[in-house]
Amino acid sequence: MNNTNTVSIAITGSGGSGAVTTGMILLKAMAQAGFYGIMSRSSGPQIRGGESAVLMRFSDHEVYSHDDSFHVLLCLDWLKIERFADEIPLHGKSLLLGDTDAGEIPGILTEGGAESLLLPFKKRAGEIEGGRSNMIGLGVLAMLLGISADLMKKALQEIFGHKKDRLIIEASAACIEQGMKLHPFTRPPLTAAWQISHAQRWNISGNEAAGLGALKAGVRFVAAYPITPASEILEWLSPNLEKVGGALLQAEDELASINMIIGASFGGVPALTATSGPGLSLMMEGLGLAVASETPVVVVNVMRGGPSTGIPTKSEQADLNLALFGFHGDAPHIVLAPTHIKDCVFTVQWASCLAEQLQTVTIVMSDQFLGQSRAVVDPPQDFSMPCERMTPSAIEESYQRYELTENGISAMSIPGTPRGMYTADGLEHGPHGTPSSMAQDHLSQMSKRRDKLLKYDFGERWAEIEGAGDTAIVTWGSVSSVVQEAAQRLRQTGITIRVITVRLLMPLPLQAMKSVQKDTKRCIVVEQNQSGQFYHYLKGLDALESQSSSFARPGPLLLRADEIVAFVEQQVKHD
Amino acid sequence: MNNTNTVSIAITGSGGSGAVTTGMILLKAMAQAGFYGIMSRSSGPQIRGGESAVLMRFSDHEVYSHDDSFHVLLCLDWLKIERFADEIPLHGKSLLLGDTDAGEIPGILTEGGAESLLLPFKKRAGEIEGGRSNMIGLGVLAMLLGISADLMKKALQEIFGHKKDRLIIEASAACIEQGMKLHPFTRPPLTAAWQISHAQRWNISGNEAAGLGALKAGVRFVAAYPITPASEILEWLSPNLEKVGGALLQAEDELASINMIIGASFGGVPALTATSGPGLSLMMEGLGLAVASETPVVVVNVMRGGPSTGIPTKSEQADLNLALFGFHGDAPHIVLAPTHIKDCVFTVQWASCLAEQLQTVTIVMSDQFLGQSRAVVDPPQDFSMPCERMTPSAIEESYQRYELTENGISAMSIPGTPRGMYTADGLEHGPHGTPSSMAQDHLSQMSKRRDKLLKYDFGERWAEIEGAGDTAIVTWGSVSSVVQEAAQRLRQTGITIRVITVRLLMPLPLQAMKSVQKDTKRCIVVEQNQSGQFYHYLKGLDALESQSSSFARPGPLLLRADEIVAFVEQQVKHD
Amino acid sequence: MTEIVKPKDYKSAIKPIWCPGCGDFGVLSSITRAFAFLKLTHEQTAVVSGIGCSSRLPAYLDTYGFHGLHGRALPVAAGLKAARPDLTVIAAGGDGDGYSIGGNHFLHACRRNMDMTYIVMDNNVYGMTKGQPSPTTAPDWPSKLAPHGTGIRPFQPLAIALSSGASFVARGFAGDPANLTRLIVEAINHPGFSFIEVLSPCPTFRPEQKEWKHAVRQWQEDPADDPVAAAGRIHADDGMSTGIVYLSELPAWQPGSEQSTSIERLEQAFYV
Amino acid sequence: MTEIVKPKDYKSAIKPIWCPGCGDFGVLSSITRAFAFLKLTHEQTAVVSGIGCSSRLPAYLDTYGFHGLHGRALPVAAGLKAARPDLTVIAAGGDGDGYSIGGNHFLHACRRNMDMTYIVMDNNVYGMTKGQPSPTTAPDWPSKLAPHGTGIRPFQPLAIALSSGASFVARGFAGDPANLTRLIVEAINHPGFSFIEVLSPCPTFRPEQKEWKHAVRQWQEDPADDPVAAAGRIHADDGMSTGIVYLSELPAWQPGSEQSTSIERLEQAFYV
Ligand SMILES: Cc1ncc(C[n+]2csc(CCOP(=O)(O)OP(=O)(O)O)c2C)c(N)n1
Ligand SMILES: Cc1ncc(C[n+]2csc(CCOP(=O)(O)OP(=O)(O)O)c2C)c(N)n1
Ligand code: SF4
Ligand code: SF4
Ligand SMILES: [Mg+2]
Ligand SMILES: [Mg+2]
Repeated sequence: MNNTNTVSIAITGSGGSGAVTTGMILLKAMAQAGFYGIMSRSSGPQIRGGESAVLMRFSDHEVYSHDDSFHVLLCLDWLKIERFADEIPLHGKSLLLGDTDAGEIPGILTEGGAESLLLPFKKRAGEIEGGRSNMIGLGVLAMLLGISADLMKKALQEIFGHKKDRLIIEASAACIEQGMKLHPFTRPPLTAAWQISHAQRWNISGNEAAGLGALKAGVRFVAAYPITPASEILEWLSPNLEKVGGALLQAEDELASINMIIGASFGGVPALTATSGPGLSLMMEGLGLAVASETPVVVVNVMRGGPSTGIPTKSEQADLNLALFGFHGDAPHIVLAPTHIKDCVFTVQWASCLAEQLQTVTIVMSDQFLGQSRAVVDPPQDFSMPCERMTPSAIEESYQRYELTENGISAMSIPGTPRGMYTADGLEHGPHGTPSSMAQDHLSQMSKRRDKLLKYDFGERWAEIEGAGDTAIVTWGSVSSVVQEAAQRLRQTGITIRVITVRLLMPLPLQAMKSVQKDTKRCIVVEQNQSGQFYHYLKGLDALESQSSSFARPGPLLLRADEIVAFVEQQVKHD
Repeated sequence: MNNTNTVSIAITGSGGSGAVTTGMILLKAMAQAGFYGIMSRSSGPQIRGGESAVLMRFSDHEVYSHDDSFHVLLCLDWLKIERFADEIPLHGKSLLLGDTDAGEIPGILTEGGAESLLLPFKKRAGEIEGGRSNMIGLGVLAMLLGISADLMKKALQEIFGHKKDRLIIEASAACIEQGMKLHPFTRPPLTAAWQISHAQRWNISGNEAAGLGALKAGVRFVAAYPITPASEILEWLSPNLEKVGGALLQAEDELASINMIIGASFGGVPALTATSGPGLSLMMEGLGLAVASETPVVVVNVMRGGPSTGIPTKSEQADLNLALFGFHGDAPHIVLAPTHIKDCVFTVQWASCLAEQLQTVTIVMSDQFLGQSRAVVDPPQDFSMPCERMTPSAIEESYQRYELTENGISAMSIPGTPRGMYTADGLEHGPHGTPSSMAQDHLSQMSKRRDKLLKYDFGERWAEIEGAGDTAIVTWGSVSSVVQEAAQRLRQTGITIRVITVRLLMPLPLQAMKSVQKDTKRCIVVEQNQSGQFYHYLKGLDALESQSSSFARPGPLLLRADEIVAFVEQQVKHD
Repeated sequence: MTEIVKPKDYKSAIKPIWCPGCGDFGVLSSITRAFAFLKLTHEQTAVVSGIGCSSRLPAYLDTYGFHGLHGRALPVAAGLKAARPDLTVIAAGGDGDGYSIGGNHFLHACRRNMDMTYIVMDNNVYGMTKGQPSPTTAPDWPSKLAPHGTGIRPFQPLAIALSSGASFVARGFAGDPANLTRLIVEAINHPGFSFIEVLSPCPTFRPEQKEWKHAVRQWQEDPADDPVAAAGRIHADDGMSTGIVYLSELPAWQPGSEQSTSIERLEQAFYV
Repeated sequence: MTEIVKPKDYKSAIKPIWCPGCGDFGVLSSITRAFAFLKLTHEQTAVVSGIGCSSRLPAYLDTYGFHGLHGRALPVAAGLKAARPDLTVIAAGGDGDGYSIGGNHFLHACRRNMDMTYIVMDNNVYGMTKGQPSPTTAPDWPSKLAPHGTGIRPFQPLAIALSSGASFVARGFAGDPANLTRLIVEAINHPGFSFIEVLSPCPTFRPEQKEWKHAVRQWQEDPADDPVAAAGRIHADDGMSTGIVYLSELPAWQPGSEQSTSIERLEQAFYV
């Protein structure tokens, strides 16, 4: 993660002010200008018509995290702006853009010394038929960023293309032009020194990426129950599954959805569901059944603020304990976490392939930030990986579904296979699947289910290792991009850092984990939750070699690089 | 735990042979003779009519665990005896009693060199009208144990008392007398050297004890869904709650039962549910709501073999991970484990009082062995403890249900209280209960919910500490009695041992835990599950001071003292 | 004492998050009117809900409230009523909450017939999660999750309440607060489980529901007390008739008992 | 090819754990007879169940089987059928499994009308957990958990199936395998969701059910195709009439589609 050449821009406005549309057009235009970027959204509790904010960061390379503060904040009005003040920190060099006619600038915005500039958005918009303030503001941003009016218009057209009303597009284009004229600066655009990419790029959210990863792995059945912030996975999958011959079924609840995918997978079709914390809680009994009956299934859990109903629209990494440990009985299974938005493609694909190969449960830990943010990125690499479920070749007299084998994996007969009939069971069973409460069967089947995971070679992609140094930062999931950014800054101050981003959280490859920490003296585990769930998990496994500490704090605010930098500096000083 | 002066007796028989009744009469007679004992049951998969076994241990002091092997095994027939061979180990000095007419003794029983003695049970029984083999066998056992015919008859009458048919009682008494005559030994009875207690004693199962503990704490509402092996808690509570003005409601499922007790507790009535693994899994979402809304509730989880439906009739301690970590989001709560059958009274009482005082969730980790075994014991001590929920005194203008207070506990207004109206919420909220997604509210309410537990003084009963020495054995729940027995044997071999039986598993009093390990060099964590759940939890908390190791193995067989002795000896040798 | 009780006395200070024009505003005001009409004591009233736009309701009332889990309003309400029979207990929520994830509790609450009222604000959609089909959604309504519609016949709330044993079954319309208020009053007065399905438009995701106001009408007949007659009436209806369709005088069920002994007495049973 | 297919061909080698005299034996043998009559291909047939005595059934059949979780037979069956429309899918279980914990799935399975058969072995009790009341237990039946009876009216399986939209609703009796076999054959042949409530006595916990054999009779009328008529018939009945009470020709619902494009083509949409 290279944190030079980036610019952070936020846009806020009350209900109906069009902040989100403004951001979408800008993202598109920046992408077409040859840049990269991410865009996240934040809004108040209202379903529609409430205030909202768009947080964007642009660069000339892929960027997956937000900066500590914003260079530019465009406020379409000042209403409820306090709500976003925490999320959009400004500094002494920030530029605050507001409307001349919107009243006094709230003190909270200028406390940090941001330069403010009031421009007549509303007035200019009023001069154009169908004109709107946000488009005037967009014009100003276009100038600040150095985007041509043509590119802006093209983006506008693509975003509004589905709207029948040509007038809107024309009026908006006129507003943007007016806005560009309003721009008072003579300094060069913020992107002046950036390199322009001519490669074709994607604009994708983590939730869409997760859906794509599922299709790539061969998932052809999805049952799910809507829940924020996972629903977009389902909404992307529903029409697309259909086009590749699969199906999505909206279940009556999460108890149904998890059991439906178990049924489909038993039928031989790779199957997945997506949910968030409350839904995952409801699925745990079903997931235990999948583990015990050795039926492959995948759950993509898009975390939100917890506990309980919590904060559905904000990000947090606090469902890890549940995913790792939320089973009654010992239930060996797999937990993965994507490392950034685009990585959702790979990680979900891998999740499904692992589930199929190991005939078990894989839980993928995405979160609201990864899932609902969009990124403009280079197209993801196409990974091919072993993905086939082991099925019996020629079945002899007595087929043993749960046969004890060397690697713990036994051939799974798919309905339709002659002589392969068996009954899958969540009761403890013998090798044929017949229920058994005998010690020998329990011990051998328990060991089988554990050992098939322990004996499997998960390969190199269990973690991403970056850099070398005295200090190891161990992290996972969504926050890893900002950790990398912090590491880069720390390196500039002379602190040597290795960043270990763990993708395969369970079963943790303990040997490998130890060996990547070999030359480090100190280990800091960074995550976004209250209790340091990953930290304590790693401690419990004896996976942290050196002196270790935990940097954990809950949402709803995203972790910022400067918090991590400060913590690490303090730890290093303490030595 | 004193392991001298104990005798272990098992009785097995196929469906209808009356093994269980035989055991019940014997337990009663031994109790009335002034002894103590426990009795556990084991049976095949059939609901009725299948083979079953009764495992008993008698002593002249309280005894809560089974021995490594049995002194006497009375087989009413040999049918399906293989099923129980693992559970009823015999040794060279064991006595195997069988029926002369039952055919050949299965080799599996005599492998260990047990002395076998075939007697004409069936034949003698046939000579008495309405006579039955098991009662002949019981007579033999009475002689072996030195119980008088009168005491046997008294026990018989009390057990059969509800049966209308006087004939059965008379025939049985005649059989017992015949059996006593059959007994061929001249050696003194096994209890010859035992001290007789004249104190009044109780005959209670762990499940009954749990129910009693609930009533003592003031629990007056129970909603539950039947499940093995927790149902007896409900079956004991249903009629008894009624007598103290409470109620039990059989819910449609566990999702309903947990939410029902939340509703009742919101209404101001201390409430509890009981379940086992699959049910606990289904309750986790509801428990998260109770944590977030700060509504006191108690769940008694009677563990069985897992994962999934697992082995419903056998004991295992493998739901610990779920109880500790099975929440989405960070959800501070309390987890307790009773240390033996009688302790279920105290621990469940404490659980409910803690839930009330701290306005949170308490999960009590019992198991099939604790719950379904019966013990003859001295009556439990009567503990009084603070049990009151904090309610507002005089409510001023603006009542804040979730007020931020010094100790994290805020007064909970009970419906009916004027001016105390508020809406409890599982969404994150501000001090009034109004939903909020703001960072400040999330952070302060999260801290409140954590700190109220951390700041509370749980007192001395967080653990039972026994002995002192170089080696600490840390254990919890059901297996702690057998650990104590192992420790006693180890001490006899010169290994000094401290046994730390943790009752308050979460939040673990870390300081206290460290201080009780201060003078030990080595720490061994003993539990009955596959993955060493408690061990890893303690490691994760840095709660094990010295060099530590894990002795963990799954059910369905109970842990035996000799396994633990062997493990500890090996560890000690390794130093 | 002739204190004047006004609907607005039952409103809390919290401003609803609902979209402009949401039917739930009408339900809220009908509830406050009914409370005022019945002169309910604030602290003796509790409103319990699940999760959804509609389930936000309790916080907007100046009574006790519980905003619980998605689908679990009824069990919380049942536990509360079982423990506190002295309270007036009302459960409320949406069609997703009550008929999809909460369907089982709905069945069993009807059957149990505890003395409480259940108000479902049905907008044939999942509002809170932004527009997925609910059990009452027509099979041909296109949405992101079901681009060609679900193809599944809608859930029939009244018919199911009836066959599950509810003793008071009614339909109301959020846009007709006068009649809805009356229904709520009768439901609360009904000694047993009373169920009101309220057509409550979601202008945001189902703008076509703005037409409901032209389609609704009142059932002309008196409530049936014969379930088969009521079933016939429900079956013949297009889903737009409002009023009480079924009413039966069934004793309400309530667990609980008077204390008759002490714990010490119970302990006697354990002595050997 | 005139291979003779016998019921016992469909029995697996596993011996049932059921008590002597359990009604479930009769259901098992009726199922094997029906399979033989229909000449079902073993490997094209799957039987899915929950947890309970009755739910042990799949293992006793020589077909594919899934013995899942308490209450969740129907979703497993629905997922299987959705993914594998070529299979004959049957769900089976008990009254506790299907009407208590599984009630929500029952509602939605009826409504969804997928082409599968659901057989509930109703003994008005929780057999497996040793004798607690189930939703169909009479209100005055005393048990340990409810010493004076539950006091709650029994769940009406046929009425609820009907109001939930099942297209084939029947009642059978385990003690009358000939007729039960016929019902199962018709249910499997029915293109849509077919539901058979089977009175299946539990001699262990409900010995009085041995009398059922004297009480059951056949419905004399042909199956109704009008739900209101069927509701009337069910309501008028004492719960002991057997046969198909409702039958309607409704297209079965099945998700899924033909592949029309490649993943590479779908990816095009992500290009800026
Ligand atoms: C267990 C669980 N699953 C899913 C959700 C997400 N969720 C919140 S509200 C809702 C549906 C709301 O629909 P409805 O009950 O009809 O209420 P409306 O918003 O339409 O008033 C869903 C699916 C959740 N909160 N919890
Ligand atoms: C989640 C869950 N809750 C409870 C149980 C315990 N349980 C097993 S079978 C059963 C009831 C069985 O009754 P029914 O479905 O009528 O079947 P029957 O045994 O009478 O045939 C219950 C409550 C369980 N296995 N899982
Ligand atoms: S989304 Fe629909 S149901 Fe929700 S508040 Fe808006 S209008 Fe009402
Ligand atoms: S307990 Fe009842 S239902 Fe279960 S096997 Fe025995 S007779 Fe059948
Ligand atoms: Mg709705
Ligand atoms: Mg039953």
